[in-house]
This record gives sequence, structure tokens and C-alpha cells, in this order.
Amino acid sequence: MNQIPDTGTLHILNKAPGHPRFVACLAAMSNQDTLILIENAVLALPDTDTVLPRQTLALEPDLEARGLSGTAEPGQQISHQQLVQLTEQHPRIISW
Amino acid sequence: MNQIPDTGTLHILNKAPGHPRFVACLAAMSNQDTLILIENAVLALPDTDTVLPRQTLALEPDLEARGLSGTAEPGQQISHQQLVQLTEQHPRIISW
Amino acid sequence: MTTLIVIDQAPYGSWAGREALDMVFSLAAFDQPAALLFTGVGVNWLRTAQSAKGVGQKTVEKNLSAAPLFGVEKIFAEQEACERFMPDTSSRLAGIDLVASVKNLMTQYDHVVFAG
Amino acid sequence: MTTLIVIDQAPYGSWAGREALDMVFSLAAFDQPAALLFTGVGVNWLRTAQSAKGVGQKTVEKNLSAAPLFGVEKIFAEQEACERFMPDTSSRLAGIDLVASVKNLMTQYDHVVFAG
Amino acid sequence: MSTTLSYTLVITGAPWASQAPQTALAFARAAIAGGHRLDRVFLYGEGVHLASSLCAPPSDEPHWPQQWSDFLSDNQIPAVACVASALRRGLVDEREQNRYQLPAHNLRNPFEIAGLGEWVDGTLKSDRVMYFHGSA
Amino acid sequence: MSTTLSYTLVITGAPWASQAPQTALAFARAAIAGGHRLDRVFLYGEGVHLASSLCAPPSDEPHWPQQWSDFLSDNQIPAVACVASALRRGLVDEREQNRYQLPAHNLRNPFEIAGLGEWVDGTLKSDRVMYFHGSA
Repeated sequence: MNQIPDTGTLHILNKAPGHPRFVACLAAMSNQDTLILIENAVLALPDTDTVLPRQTLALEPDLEARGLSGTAEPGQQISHQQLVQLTEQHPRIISW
Repeated sequence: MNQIPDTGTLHILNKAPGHPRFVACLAAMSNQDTLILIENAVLALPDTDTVLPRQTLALEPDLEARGLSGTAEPGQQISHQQLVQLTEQHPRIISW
Repeated sequence: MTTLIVIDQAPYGSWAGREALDMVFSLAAFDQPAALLFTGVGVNWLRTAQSAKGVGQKTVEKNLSAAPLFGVEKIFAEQEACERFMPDTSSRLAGIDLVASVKNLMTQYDHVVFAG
Repeated sequence: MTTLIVIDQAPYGSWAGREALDMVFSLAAFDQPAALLFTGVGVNWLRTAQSAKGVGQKTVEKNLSAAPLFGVEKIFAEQEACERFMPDTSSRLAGIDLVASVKNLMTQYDHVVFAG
Repeated sequence: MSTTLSYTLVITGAPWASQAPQTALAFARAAIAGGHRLDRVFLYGEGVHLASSLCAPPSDEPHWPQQWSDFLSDNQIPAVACVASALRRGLVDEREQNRYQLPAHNLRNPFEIAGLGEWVDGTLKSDRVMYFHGSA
Repeated sequence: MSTTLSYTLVITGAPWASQAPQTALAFARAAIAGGHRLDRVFLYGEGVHLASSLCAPPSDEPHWPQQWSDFLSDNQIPAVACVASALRRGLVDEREQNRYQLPAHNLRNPFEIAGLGEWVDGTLKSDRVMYFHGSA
């Protein structure tokens, strides 16, 4: 897992690319924020139309289900255990 | 109600503008087709970002609920009774 | 603790927006600072002259007008979405604060919550 | 009577796509001509190497491979969406017919049906 | 315009999660008023929740399952919830309760539980099949 | 990293209509494994369907209501379905059944029915409140 700054907001996004809330989430992110793609949102990784923030992580079981383990960099994939750790480090969390 | 050609497909759309299926519906329409906006889709009428097909109708109770009776031309508003009549005239109907 | 409840779904198409209102009223009832933000197609909640009898529902306009009375601190709406769907300002309910940056507004609240 | 069942929702996020598959299998079981079309994010159903155990579900890839055996006539996919999400053709399941125009394909079927 | 047509209505959106049941009911009433016949109403996917006998919305709010029941009974229209959709989502009649040893049954009268074959039958026999989906 | 935190989980997505219950369960297990405490699980809106005692999915498919019940009981975690959401959608316990004269009750053990005050309480007392929404 990449080095995570312990400031900023954790944005947890479960909508597929093209969903209005997917677009709204990306627009609401600041530089120091972290994006976690879960469920349908992991389809943003192979999506050639989506530009993701620098600090983007994705939930491993959701990537695997959709055949996307290969599209993520190793440091981008996180387990549920690591997701819990990220919520420890970030008092501000928004679930989109 | 405008003069409806009795050929072409009746497209019944209930998704709000910005929903992926809203966009897909408009892209799948041919010239002789008719679009019926119902439920959340009636928000397409006041939407300055949406260009609607020439032959577009909208369900009156859904317009009224959302305060939109004024935004439709009189001939554009249809009752449920008129919607039923349109389904009589169109053997091909797609509900988006 | 301050909470911003966000409504980004169209009115009358589902109960999600009403259930978001219930959340903000509930916070206010327990004297917790709470505000509402309408974004995207959700701004259509703020249009005047709604009349939902024909779809078998109650008009939400009244619930919204009651929000300040029940202690909801502010009702915000995304400016860009308002200009998109309600360019005529006379079609908008009174007492709404337009926000140019949803991002900036969100950072001012401890909790930012969608209802569904 | 010919039917085209359309899947435009992402896999695993809900049961809607599986229930669309059940519809097409059901038509085929009653010897009714039926085909499948995947559009938008729905084309991600057609990716190889899916493994849904970690989300507590069964992998849908197998259901799709069985479609021709059960009498489903064709599996179509929107070309543009495939190029967007699966530019590498080796990541796509075999036996899929790419369509350049969803509009044209739809006009060739008596019924065009979404599952939800 | 005065031809009598037969319709099958398919509802896939749940009450409270969508407007589908209320739009479908208004359409059904207009179809009957227009002299048409409703062969069958088929609930699929999330739409099966319309067939619950346990919904108790506040008395000043619409009660779509009740309204639908009344309409179906008054007009003697068969209504079917897809068995696979219903069992997953917790809608069962007495027979399914016994088969799966469940603590209760909650299928509202006059809805029945049956397979997708009823839908296929509708697509073959009705002049029109209308779908009422969720809008989310 | 080794601080113990308390969590409230809010689930607004229904099983089968969304992945919310399964994602929330995986998160809950990881939180417990990480030494944290779950104060409460709160079902809201469509999420109340998770508390049905009548779901009977095919035996080779996941049974999320059952999995959640087992997890809650094993770990003695309180779980509450919002009363307003639940009554509309046909999820009732014995008390609500009697109050509204309904033919049955279908609330799964150990879920309870209570008001939004439980959610407000969670936002005040838990270190983190996590939301699990539908994705449609």
C-alpha cells in the first residue's frame, strides 16, 4: 500500500463510471484526499474515459470479482483490513 | 396532443437527465420515433443541457408533481389515457 | 459535531430524498447542528408550484418550508445545477443559499451524509 | 417473435443482470428466439478471469459461456463500450458479436427488454 | 382507436424505492377505462416487494400494495410474483413457507407466486407488454 | 495504528438490489479482527430488507440476512432497523404486527426496530460512522 497522508478526507465511492454521483465525487476531491473505489466503482480503473486522482486505491475482492486484478498497480489494491486501517487514520470519511 | 405518426417506436423513459440510460435512450431514437418522458425523466424539459427529439411528449401528473406544467407546451402534455392510446398505435414499445 | 445531508436525487421518483429530510429533521430534533445541500438533479426539489396529488404523493415543498422552523440551520443548493434546471430565479423557492463550490462547502462540515 | 434482452448495469453490484440472464434463458427454454446485448458499463460482464468468491457470489462468466448451449441465439456487445473498458481484446470473452450501432440492432427485434 | 387490446404489465421497481408501482397502476386504470383487457401483472426483481402483506405506511401516505390489491380484486386480474425473485427477497406464500420451513408467510391477496414461464406466456399472448422499471 | 475505535455502520442498500450488505459485513469482520468495537448497525431506507426472516435464496447462493444474523449474534452487536423505513416496506416485529393488525411478523433475530434517534446517537458516540449505500 502506498504511503497515505493522515490528513485529508477519505472518499469511498461505489458507483460505476457514468453515474452522476461518480462524477460529483471526483469533482469534490482535494489534493490531500484519498479515493477508495469499491463495488461497481472499481470499473473506473480500466475505463479509458476516466482520469482518476493521484491517490486512488481499490478494494481487492471487488477487483477480483470483475477480473481486474491485473489492471491495478500492486500498491493500489487494498484488503478490507487495510480499508479499516485507512478509516482509523481518517476522521473525515464520505461514502458516495 | 400533436399529430402522432402511427409508425416508429414508442420510447418510454423514466430516468433523470444524466442517468446513463437517459443518454442511451436518446442515442437509440430514430426520426420517426416518439419519446414519452415519465417520472424523473420529465426533468429533461427544463434542463438547459438536454436537447430533446422533435417528437417528445411528457406525462402530465409527473410534470405537475415537479412544478413543471408551465415548461411544457400544451400539446406536449399527455394524460395516462393518452399514453394508453399511444400504446394502441405503436406495436413497438421500449421502456428504458 | 456538524452534519451536512446531501440530496442529489430527483423528487418523487423514490423515497430516498424524503428519508434524507427525515434524517436532517431528526438531527435538529436532538439539537444537533444540521444543514441540507441539494446538488445535481436534486435541486429540482426546490422548484415552486409543485403539486404531487396526481402521482398519489404529498407535495414535498411544504416539508422543505418547514425545515427552518424545525431547526435546520441552512438549505444550500449547487449554483450550477440551479442555473441548469431553473434559470428563471422566480421558479426557485425562497430562502435557499446558492453555493458556487460544493467541494468547499463539504469541507466545512464534520459529517457529510447521503441518505441512500 | 424475437426478443433482445439488454444489460447495461455493472456485474456483481446488484442482481439485476443475473435476473436479465434468467429472462433470456427462460425464453430459450420455451423455444423463443432470444439474444443478449451488453451496453455501457454492462460490457464488463464480458471480461475474462472473473473470480467472485471474495464478494461472496458465484462468477457469472460460467453462466454466460452456457448461454449458447441453452439456446440463446447471439451475445452482442456495444463496440464503443468494449473499446472504452476493454481495449485489449484478449481480456474479452470469446463468442461475442460487437455491434457498431445499438440503434440499428434494436430495430431488428420485436421486443427490446431491460430487466430492471 | 376503438380496438380492444390485451396487455401484460411487468413491474420491476419496488414501492418506495421507485415510482414504478404507482405509474403502472395509473396506466392499468387508464387501460381498463379505455376498454382494454389486462391479461396479467407480473412482478419481477425488486418489483416483488409490491406483493407484501406487511407494509404499514403512515395513514396519510399512499399504500401502493393495498391500492394494487384492491384494483386487482375489483377487476379480477391475475397477478404473479416471480418465484425466484420473491424467495430471495423474502416474499412467500403458505406453500413456500412450508417448503422452506420459514416462520411466516407474507404474500398479499390476490398475488400468486409462479415462474418466469408466466412472463414468457405474456410476451406470446398479449398484444402489448409494458415494463415499469425503477428509475435510480 | 493500535488504537481501538468504535464504529456505527449504516446500511441503506438492500440485499440483491445492491452489494451494500455484503461489503458492510466484510468491513465489520475486518473491524472486529482489527480490534475495534461495533457500537451498532443501523438499517435505513431500502437497507431494512436485510432484516427479513423470510428470505430463502437457492442453497448454493449467499444468504446475506442469515450471514448478518449469525455475525451479530456471535459478536453481540446491536442491530436496528429504522421504524419508519421498515413499516413502509413491510418489515415488522410482533409488537408492530399487533399495533397495525398485520397478518404476520417477519423481523429476523437479533434485529430490532427503533427510531432515527439511534442513528443520531451513533453519530454522537461512535468514533466513526460508515455508510453502505446502494450503487444503482
